[in-house]
Amino acid sequence: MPVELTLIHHAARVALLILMAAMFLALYRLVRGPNLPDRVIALDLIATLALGMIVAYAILTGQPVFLNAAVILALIAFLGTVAFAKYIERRMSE
Amino acid sequence: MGLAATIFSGFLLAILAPFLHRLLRGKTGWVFALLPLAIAIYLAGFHREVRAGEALRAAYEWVPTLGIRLSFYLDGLSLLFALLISGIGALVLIYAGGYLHGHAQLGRFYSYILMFMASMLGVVLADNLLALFIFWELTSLSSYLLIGFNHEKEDSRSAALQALLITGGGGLALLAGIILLGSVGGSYEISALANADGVIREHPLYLPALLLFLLGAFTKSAQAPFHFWLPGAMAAPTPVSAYLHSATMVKAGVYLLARMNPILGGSAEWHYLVTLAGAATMLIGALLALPQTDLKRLLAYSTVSALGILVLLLGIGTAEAAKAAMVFLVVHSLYKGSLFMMAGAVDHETGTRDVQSLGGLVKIMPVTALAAGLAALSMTGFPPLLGFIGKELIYEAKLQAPTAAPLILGIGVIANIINVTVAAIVGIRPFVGDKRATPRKPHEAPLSLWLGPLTMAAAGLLLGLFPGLIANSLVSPAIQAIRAEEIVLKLKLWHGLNFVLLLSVFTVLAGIALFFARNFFRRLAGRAQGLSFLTPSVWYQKGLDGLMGFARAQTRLLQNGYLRYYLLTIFLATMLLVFFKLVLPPGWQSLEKFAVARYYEIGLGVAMLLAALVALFSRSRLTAAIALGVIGYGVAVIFVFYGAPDLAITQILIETLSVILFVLVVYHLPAFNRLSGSRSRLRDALVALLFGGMMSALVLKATNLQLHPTISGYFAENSLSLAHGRNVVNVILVDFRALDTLGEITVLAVAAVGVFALLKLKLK
Amino acid sequence: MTSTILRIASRYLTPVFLFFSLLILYRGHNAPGGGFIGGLLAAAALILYAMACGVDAARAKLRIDPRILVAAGLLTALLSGALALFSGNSFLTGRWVMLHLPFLGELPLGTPLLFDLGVYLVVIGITLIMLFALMEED
Amino acid sequence: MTEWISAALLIFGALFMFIGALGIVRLPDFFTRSHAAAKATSFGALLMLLAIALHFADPWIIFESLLVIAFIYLTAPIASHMLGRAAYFLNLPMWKGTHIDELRNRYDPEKHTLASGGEGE
Repeated sequence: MPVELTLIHHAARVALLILMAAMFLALYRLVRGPNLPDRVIALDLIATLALGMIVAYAILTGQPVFLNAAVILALIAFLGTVAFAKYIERRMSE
Repeated sequence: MGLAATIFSGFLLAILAPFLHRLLRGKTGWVFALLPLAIAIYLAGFHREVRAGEALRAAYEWVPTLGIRLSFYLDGLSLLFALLISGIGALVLIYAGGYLHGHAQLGRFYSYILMFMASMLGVVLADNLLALFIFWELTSLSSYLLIGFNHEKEDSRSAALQALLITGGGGLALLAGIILLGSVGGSYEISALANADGVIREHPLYLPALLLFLLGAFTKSAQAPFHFWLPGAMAAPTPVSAYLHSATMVKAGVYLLARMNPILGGSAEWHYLVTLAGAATMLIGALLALPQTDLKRLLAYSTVSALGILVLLLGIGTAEAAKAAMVFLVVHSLYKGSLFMMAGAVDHETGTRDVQSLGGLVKIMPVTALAAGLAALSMTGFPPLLGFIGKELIYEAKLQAPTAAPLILGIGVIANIINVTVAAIVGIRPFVGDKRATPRKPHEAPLSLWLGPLTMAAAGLLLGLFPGLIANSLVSPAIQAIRAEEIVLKLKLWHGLNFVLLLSVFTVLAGIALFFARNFFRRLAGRAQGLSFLTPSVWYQKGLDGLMGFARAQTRLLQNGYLRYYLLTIFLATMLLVFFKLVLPPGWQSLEKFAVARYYEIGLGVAMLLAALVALFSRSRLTAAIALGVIGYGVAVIFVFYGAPDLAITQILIETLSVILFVLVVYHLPAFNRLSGSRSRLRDALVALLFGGMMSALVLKATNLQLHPTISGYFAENSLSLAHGRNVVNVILVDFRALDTLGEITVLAVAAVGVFALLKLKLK
Repeated sequence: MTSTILRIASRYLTPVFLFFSLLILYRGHNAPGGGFIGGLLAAAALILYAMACGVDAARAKLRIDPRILVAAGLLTALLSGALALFSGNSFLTGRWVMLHLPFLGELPLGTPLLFDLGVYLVVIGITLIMLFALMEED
Repeated sequence: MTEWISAALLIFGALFMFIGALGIVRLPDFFTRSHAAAKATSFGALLMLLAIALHFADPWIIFESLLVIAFIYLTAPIASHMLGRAAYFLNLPMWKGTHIDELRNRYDPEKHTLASGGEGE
């Protein structure tokens, strides 16, 4: 953690706080979600929130290396959703 | 160098045998026989040095730290055995070519027989006890393969298993004995141990080491009560019986006793144990042989009896006994080998081995009859055959046995009388008298089938007439190796008129008389079947069935097909061990390291906890999969929070792929319904909680316990300089600890093959 | 009945994924990445393609059977270790060579990279073995 | 000066993501939620990535964050399209207020085909 906390670092901490709150909202949908697609949406959202957290943390610690993780997350996260969609579709065609 | 070459050339040819056989077709036997012949001639060339006493040595380091060296040592004893092995080996290879002519797997047979010959040579030439042990086990293995050669037949398989279990078990005892002896004597080299014998015999560990060695030798040489595997081994093709189970392999135990005589021998325990075992086996072998009607079983039991005689002589331990043992060794190998081959030839021609339905073959198979006759006469100890000299020496040795001479002599005479009868039944009866109907119309055996028996029988005659030939070039150096003292040996046919000669004549006459009364004994044996529960083979069978029963019960208990019980056992066992370790002394340092938990870590932690609860209580498996996905991404972010981008990326990828995997698997699983009752779910919950608690405690303890200095410092500094890489994680993976990664990817590959097999398993 | 959008998208996305995975594989020595991660990414790319255009199309596009990939990967890893033997030091020591390309400047190539390539192929192979086997249950 | 902008971008990015999350909680049916989740959070991510690009101002970092933005805007639509399709096939209950349903009679449940011409070869 860098010693002098300038404005951007405070902004990053606030951003992390907001993302935490958003995480709990998504979890609410995960628990309540009446049917499967709702929960898949929650998963997709949490993935993007995770990306946000990584970016905020990268700024907070001044370590751009975490961006690589963000790149992969952006690339890969949608595969889960597509897999669920394919599953529902195959289930339907039976 | 040459010694090692003799052994490994055998192994090499064994590997090439199946391919060469396809090229050489009919003449394989003859061509392969050239190798053992060459070995015999090569080794025979050393008889002058061996006679002069300096042994030929060669040694190669193998596992220096454990003291295992491939060291070889040629002296009188090993020369005698090596010549027997290679000489008879050559004849057996030719014989096998004829006997198994046109057999589909003849190539495989040759490779097993050659493998056996090479390992047997290894046993007799090895100087390092551990090297000897390795070759010893190889002989048991090749005997297993050979006995079970026609593996379609159930009795061949069970006989092979029986032989392997007993000789293998003995081998284990031998290994233990070797290690004990090695620790006592300070080295595994036989030559080194030989001059440390004084200290060994007084050492408290001497008795256990001796017992273990004897166990190894007795199981291999079919001494009572381990004798029953030898008649069983007759299920093997006849060339095997002729080679392994009469002339060479079963003599490995005798060789071991002879070789260890200067080291372990000479003490009272050795004398009583070995003499007792030898005498008992001699008697039992003979008595069991009498009622037999199958040619090969008759010979098998008489081999047991002959081995008993050899062990008895080594037990007596006098110079006279050693001389008798060595001469009888040669005598027995010659006549028993040729009788076995004759039995094979007769079986090959007439289609039966039952003595009662064979007769009058002399006119049809004159050459085989000649060989059989000579061998049988040598077996009965009839002059001028070498067998006569052998018998004379045996009787003299027994006469002068230090303890219980009359008893030993008495048993010896009975055994020899039965020996004579068996010789008559096997060697003479099938060829004389009126011709009997046999399944196949017999005609003279082909050259390859009568060459072996005739050569060996002729050798018996030749050596009988001119014993000097082998007296001081082979027999006396062998005796020197056993007695470790100078001996001048005079072998001559005629020992003059004395009590021993009278005894021999009496034995032969009684044997012939018993021959005519053999049916009476067969009926007697028939009635004695009731006592069969006493015989060791029944005990062996009971033991085996008991073992199998226990194995089935234990498997049913632990491998009952329910995955959750497997997991349960694994978890409980791990917990038990780890809890035990956690409680132990190093104790718990302070936990201050975890005071500063930043708020977003706590937030993430709570969120993941919630997701875990969702996974736990969700009705549908897919919801659980999604919840696990959330936890996975949470872990990835935690990795980022703790500054590990590599780990985070790996976690993200693995998480997504496992979610996809989950979805695909769930697609194939039947609809989700509660299978387990509440009670078992409660049990599972309890186990899960305990296991989770244990893991957390383990991690906590591991992080603040410093058993060894950390190595990460070393990797960090040298990552760039040594391995040209700044990403320490990857550098460790592919350079510093590449071997571990190599292991890991191999494990992954094997796992994937397993998964593929399971998935492709179409449940029919 | 696969969705057209997914099929078109995967036709463009898969090459991007594969290129990216090779990039990660190569730069793994100095920056986050490496054989394992590259392999997983490449496998994900092919799974995307399989989901979009069917498993058989994906197998055709891959042209090599995943099991051969695993074997090839293991062999490459072993070979990279053996190279060190030829030059006299022990198994698996890193041997480096500096490649001077005309305009790209130096390109350091080392046996650890070859080892990483082995890991890369093995990881792709095993992931695809499992997932393709699951996907083609028709 | 640029520090202010990147801080603001960061905060707004987080806020948009928050709105996205709020959307999927409060909106009545699946289809409205999916549009909220996809669009709001992607835009939030875009803002945050611009913030990091601005903050580090290093060419490689900028390139990388633009790359991430591109990937997000490439993959998010596909994901929600596929999910929307699947949800429609499940004929999830729609909010009573919806009155435009262009797919109403084009989807044939028995043969599981979509006659909207979107089938391709």
